[in-house]
Amino acid sequence: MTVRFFARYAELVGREEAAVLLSLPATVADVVRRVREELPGARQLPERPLAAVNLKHVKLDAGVRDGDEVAFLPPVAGG
Amino acid sequence: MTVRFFARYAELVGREEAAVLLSLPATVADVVRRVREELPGARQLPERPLAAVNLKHVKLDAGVRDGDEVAFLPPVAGG
Amino acid sequence: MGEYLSREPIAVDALIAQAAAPDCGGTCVFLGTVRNGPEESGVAAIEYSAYDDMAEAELQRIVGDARERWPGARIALRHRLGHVAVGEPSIAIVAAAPHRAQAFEACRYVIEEVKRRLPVWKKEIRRDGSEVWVDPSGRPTVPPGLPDGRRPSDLPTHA
Amino acid sequence: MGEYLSREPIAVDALIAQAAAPDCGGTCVFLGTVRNGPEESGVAAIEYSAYDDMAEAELQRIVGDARERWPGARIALRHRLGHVAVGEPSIAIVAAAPHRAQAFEACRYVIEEVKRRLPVWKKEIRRDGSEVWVDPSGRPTVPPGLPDGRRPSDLPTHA
Repeated sequence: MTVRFFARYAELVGREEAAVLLSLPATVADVVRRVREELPGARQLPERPLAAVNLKHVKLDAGVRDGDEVAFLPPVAGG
Repeated sequence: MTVRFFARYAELVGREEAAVLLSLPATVADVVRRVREELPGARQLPERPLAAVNLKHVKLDAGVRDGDEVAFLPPVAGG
Repeated sequence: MGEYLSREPIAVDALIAQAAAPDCGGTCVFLGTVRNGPEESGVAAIEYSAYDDMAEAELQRIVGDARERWPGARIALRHRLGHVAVGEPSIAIVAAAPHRAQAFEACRYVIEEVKRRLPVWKKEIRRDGSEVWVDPSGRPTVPPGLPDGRRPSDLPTHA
Repeated sequence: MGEYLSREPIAVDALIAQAAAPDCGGTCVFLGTVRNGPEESGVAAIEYSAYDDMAEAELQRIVGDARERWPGARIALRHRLGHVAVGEPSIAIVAAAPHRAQAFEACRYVIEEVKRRLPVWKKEIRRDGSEVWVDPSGRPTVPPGLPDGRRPSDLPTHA
């Protein structure tokens, strides 16, 4: 699946996107763990970031499937 | 004192202004009574109209003085 | 006329600019527009009339009250008089404030006080050429010759 | 970009016209403006960035929710991205409705949901040339290299 980073998180990780392979079933929390282990800079992300799957806010216990777009979002500041 | 009529009340009374003489002390309610007695058409005004003295909303028991501008206001519909 | 009443169409953008300030991050605007909905079909325009001097004074008091309640708020307002066609605004209120809650609250306060206190009256001009005074709810008042149809206890009382 | 996000200055008048309808007598507009107040002196502009596709989808959901809650309401919205100078609006929301209470409530609902849910981020551009990410309250986030400084329980949770 594809993992995307935005704003300050993209700066911390040094990239905006990464491909992640996970054995299924898996949750968003598993994606966070894997990303924090494997990507340099990603250890600086919070352990429980705000997350989205396929353009929708989700909780960290939400399941992920092959082909999903998972995103880690800094606290939102729109408006 | 001067009494002014507005909008539908001016149409009912057939005029926008009248001079009224009253023995003092007197209240707005006294002005209403006098106007309803003396002006043709004014009997169609409500007995307890919304009233203003010198550009301010007042209750009917408010006192009036010589030189005051007393106004009878149909229910307001601004905005 | 004074600062608040006008017979010209309201320039909303200019009013927004008038209330703006660098420390105001939230701006709330209210526009009251002459409508021709299912409740009042056949309306072509509304003729607004006022007790001009009192309406100016009352608007000054309302805006002054709002500034006292929301000290950071900057308020601009225009109420139109005369012939206002369907779809055009009869009133525009702009409240700019450091934070949005103040802007919304101050703007809402001003329009509610306007509805309650402002000595302004509306006559509907129908498409068939007829004219009728409308009460605050927008419904026709009883025909001339009858009293208001409101009991005294229904009338707003003012201090 | 889609219907709601734009890199161009927001034309507030056009947005008001877009929401207008003959049966809508009350229109509430909210403008969020880049400010340079006592809490953030030295701000020249804000650079807005977004998770574009999700922000468009989220705005569609927010506007859809508002239309469901206030069925008579007509809503138009524009959120600006990129460089927005002090004093310029970053967001404009217009809610027109048959009666003013619906217009105020729908407009307020939309901005509150935007603040809660919209994946958009702000970087302050200071007059001295420095840049700093700001959190939802407009304060600088902790410097890079530290976690957010928020415990998990502070993070908004979404269904």
